[in-house]
Amino acid sequence: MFQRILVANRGEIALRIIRACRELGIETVAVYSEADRGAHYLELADEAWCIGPAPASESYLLINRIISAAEIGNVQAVHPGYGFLAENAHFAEVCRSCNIEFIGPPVLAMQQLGDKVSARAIAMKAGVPCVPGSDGLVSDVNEAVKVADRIGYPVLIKATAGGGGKGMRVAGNEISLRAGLQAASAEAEKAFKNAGVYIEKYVERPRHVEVQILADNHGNVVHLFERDCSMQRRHQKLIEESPAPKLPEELRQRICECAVNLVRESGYTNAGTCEFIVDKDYNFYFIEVNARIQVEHPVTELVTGIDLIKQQILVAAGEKLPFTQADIRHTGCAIELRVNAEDPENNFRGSPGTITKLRLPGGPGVRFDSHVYEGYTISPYYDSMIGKLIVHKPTRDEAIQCMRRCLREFVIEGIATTLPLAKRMFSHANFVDFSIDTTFVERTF
Amino acid sequence: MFQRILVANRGEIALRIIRACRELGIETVAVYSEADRGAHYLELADEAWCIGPAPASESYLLINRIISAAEIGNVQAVHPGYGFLAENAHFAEVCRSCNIEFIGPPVLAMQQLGDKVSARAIAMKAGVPCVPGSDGLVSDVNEAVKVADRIGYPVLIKATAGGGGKGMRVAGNEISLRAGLQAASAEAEKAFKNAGVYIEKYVERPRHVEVQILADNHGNVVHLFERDCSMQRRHQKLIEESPAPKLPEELRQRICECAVNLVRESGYTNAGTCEFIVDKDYNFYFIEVNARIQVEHPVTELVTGIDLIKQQILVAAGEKLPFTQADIRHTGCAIELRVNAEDPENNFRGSPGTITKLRLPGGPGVRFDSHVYEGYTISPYYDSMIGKLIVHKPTRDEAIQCMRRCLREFVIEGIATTLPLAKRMFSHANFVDFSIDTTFVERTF
Amino acid sequence: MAKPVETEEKSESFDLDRIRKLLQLMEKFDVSEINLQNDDESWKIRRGPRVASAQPALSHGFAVPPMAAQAAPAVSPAAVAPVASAVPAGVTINAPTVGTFYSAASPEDAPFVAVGTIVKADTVICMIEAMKVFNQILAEKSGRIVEILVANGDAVGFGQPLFRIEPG
Amino acid sequence: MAKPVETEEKSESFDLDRIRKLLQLMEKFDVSEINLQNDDESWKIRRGPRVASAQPALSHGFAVPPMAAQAAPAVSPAAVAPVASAVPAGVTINAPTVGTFYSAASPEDAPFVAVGTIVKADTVICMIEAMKVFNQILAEKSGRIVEILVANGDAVGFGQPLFRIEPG
Repeated sequence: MFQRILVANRGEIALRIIRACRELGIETVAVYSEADRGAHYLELADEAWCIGPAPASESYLLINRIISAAEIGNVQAVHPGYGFLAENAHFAEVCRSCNIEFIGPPVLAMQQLGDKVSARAIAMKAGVPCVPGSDGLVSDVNEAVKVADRIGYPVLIKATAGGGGKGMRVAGNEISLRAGLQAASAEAEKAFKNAGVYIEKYVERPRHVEVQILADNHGNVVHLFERDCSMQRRHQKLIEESPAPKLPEELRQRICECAVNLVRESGYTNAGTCEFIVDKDYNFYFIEVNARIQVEHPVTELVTGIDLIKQQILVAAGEKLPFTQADIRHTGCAIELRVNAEDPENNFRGSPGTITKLRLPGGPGVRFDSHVYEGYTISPYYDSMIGKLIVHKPTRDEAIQCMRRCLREFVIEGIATTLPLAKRMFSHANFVDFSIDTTFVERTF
Repeated sequence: MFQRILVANRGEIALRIIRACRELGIETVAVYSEADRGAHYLELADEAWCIGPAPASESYLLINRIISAAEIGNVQAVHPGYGFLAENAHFAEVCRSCNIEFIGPPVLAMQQLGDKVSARAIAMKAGVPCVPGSDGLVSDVNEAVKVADRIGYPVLIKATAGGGGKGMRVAGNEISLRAGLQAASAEAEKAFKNAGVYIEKYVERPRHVEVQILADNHGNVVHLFERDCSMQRRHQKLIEESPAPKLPEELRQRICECAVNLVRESGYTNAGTCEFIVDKDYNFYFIEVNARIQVEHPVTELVTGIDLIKQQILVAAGEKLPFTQADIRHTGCAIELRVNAEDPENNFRGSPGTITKLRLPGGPGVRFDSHVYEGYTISPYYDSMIGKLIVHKPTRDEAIQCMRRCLREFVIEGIATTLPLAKRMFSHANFVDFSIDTTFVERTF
Repeated sequence: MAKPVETEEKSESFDLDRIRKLLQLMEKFDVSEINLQNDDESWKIRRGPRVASAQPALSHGFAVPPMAAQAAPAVSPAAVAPVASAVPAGVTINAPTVGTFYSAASPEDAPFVAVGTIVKADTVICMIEAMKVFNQILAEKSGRIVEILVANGDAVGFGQPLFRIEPG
Repeated sequence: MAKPVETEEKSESFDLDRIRKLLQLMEKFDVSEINLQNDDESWKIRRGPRVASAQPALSHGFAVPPMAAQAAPAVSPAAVAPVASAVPAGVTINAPTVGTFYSAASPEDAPFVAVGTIVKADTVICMIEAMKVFNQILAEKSGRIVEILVANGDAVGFGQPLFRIEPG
């Protein structure tokens, strides 16, 4: 087992990892930029090193700075959290070449699943349904038109290296396909330095359902059930929950099994998430693998009672999973709300600043994962998430009542937050009876 | 179902009840003394009424003030919480005579179980083991000496109306029995206006094990397993946990069954706790019933997933328990730590004052039930409890590691607290391997 | 076991009439800050100089931001708490108990006192009903009534100012 | 799955020698406050006038209470952060990267600079090793070295003051 781990991240996920390590008896080395100096969570690490100025490109994204801190901190492993370098296969490679374990999947699996076209190929090989589309990248416009004619419009143009909606276009006919293809390719080249694009059938108003996976280095792969993340805005998830409401049990099981098969096929280990879309007729299609821990992991922790961060560390240290698929039970309903320092009244503009008053919700079944406190200053340099409010109750109705109760208690002053939007979402009839899809939030609020 | 409930209490338990009501869709009316004016939890009630000045005897203990508030607040029921009027049968009677339901047991059961001698008689009738002792009150010294000769020294002199250690004496021989009897009786007369005392065999270094009970008005009685509360100081519990460590499974079941039988025999309904002591040879004896919700109820909520406050309200409204004994499962280990505004360096003197800095622990499996926040002022008028830190983990070792991690994160500045003592307790080898009894804390710290 | 979730989709915008009335009430009772909120709506109104958010440590209890309330009556009586900055100027006679305020012995009778009435310590100035008992409330001080701060039939909390008097 | 719980019952009392060293460090680097704690022990030291506990809102990051650390070296370098109140008086040359500080090119060589050395912007003043690479660090400004703030072989964080100079 590791004696000392470097946490290559900041904010709530850094705190989450430090907490898990402390409970496992592992020492932690934190790194921080000048903007995060003085944050309380850094005091909870055993050691903390400043690695650069505020912009992430000069601190949290600088591989050599993090490796230097790992060396002077004398750690055996690095936990990357999510975002920043978490899905950077090169970083994983450098860590391991320095004899520092990267707490995440093998480099090859990261590379293959990080590329959407090769991920799709692996999924098809594993017998996992994929959205009908081109067989790999499309090399020119004419090929794209041929594919679109075969699968039917509307089609989605996607960047193979894409993420967060970048390099993505919907085309309803041949004209917009021809125009969109070039635009998407140029955008992808700019954003990811990879112009490769491919084409898929555009699934209208789908739900987003994802499956949490854990795999060890001894060939054991289990799923920890699904999460529905259909409440999103501009591809940013706002609310995540488990179980996915209104998902027929047989379908749920098939999706979970597909995720296990896909992970097995790819040689992936550690924690990961397989994302699917489900259309109105209950067809489901593989979309992509998130080769890291996710923001919404607490949802799964609450319904299964399994600490995913601890499992990541134990798996990376070479341990076997301490449970089989049959041991994993799903209990009750958990819902997570991301609370962001954004102003819903001003087009969700980020609202950095100092929290002048903070009253947190609490009580039975309530967890708030956050690094903030009264007097904390939200920096303008990083993402706007302040924390995650997660509730766990026997039923979805009770979880919603609890969330609404929490939102009534929750006071954040000094900065604008998405709490007012959250109140509207949790009171909306369509959310309550789950008549929603991934376009619901943008259409409604 | 009730539409509106008055919360006849303050602080964390008032907040706890307000939260439960809100989730059930029930409106709340809070009452407060002038010392509690402005506390955040009062804003979470639908209405709040000042009922008097700071001393509890002029506000929270004044039955007519609370009934007046209930009348102008137009409530159908009163939740008494714990302490104050919670075990006052007269208060329950007045509420019901005003057509306001008292959320608690029937008056007769409160009276019979509130008196230790009659409670003992009920226990014996239900076949529940009691500590050998006098058959009811002892009328004079000679009778006491006879009883002591029969059961053997040392003996315990106890007030029938007693609680919190008042009116209690240990006598190791006839001389100290004769002296102690008069002193205990006088103390009981002064404290409880009831001089009645009785005699029991003094059980040396016992453990304290209690069983949580729920009973509805339809004849259903279930137990929600046990809690060990042996970590106490001057009869004040400091740490409570479930399951009770090192308690043989067969014994655990028998104690739980005894609690159910006793409650059935007494005609008790709503939530209650049967307290037992367990000696070194695993003999167990009934001590008393706490006819109310207890401070440590979250321990049971976490291991069973059942919300006890909600169940209290539902039972009082006449609903049937929604589960049978077989439905109730015990999962993992939960440990509660009471955090008090007391100075362990100064003989646990209360330390009221303003909390100038507060950093709360959090993360998976951590619950902190409290009404305080940075800037909150602890009043000198009421008990010193600031809040309850409760952790829930798969095993006791993990729960202890989690608690130690939490204690490292926990910062309270501006007042002295029992957190330093808590750190020592959770690091002590005897607590960790549970080689303790109810005298351990006083002997050790 | 759980109450079914109800949707709350009030579509009315802010009722300016109600806000104006509230502002008048605030002015009348010299309330400096009010927070009202329910699941959908939140009103926060502050009058006069800004109050620092940190609460000074007093020996007894709090320096109070006046209480919020959402139920009818729209403003809980607690909002006019007898605390230094929120108290109406001058001397007040405060409720010695919680209950319902009556200005007269019966609906047929004239009020015990009116603005301008000269009272002595033993003058009955109102009744407060609590638990079906009508308690005669004495002035406890002498002077001239200059303002009546509650209306007949209002619920009043302990310590709530009922009358403003000019001592004399 | 869980690490067995270990008991921690250190019986040593406070090591006054370590406290004295820490105080010297604090004085040297003008550190105003330090909090150190582990499961058993907690040190809190404050120098000079008391600092208000509320953090002022700065546009970039924090006004810092210096970092705590528990591992050896007893005081994490983060405790001597280059923040207004904690900076040594005068001009400093700060670490442009995180790594290990070396005052000389090899153990056999003389240090690049000593107290009194006059440096120019392109003078090599030390090396910082990061990822097995030894980076020559230039003075970036001219003046006279008046103090060397770290020792050969020390780990240094980004922005940590290495030398104090008298500009010229």
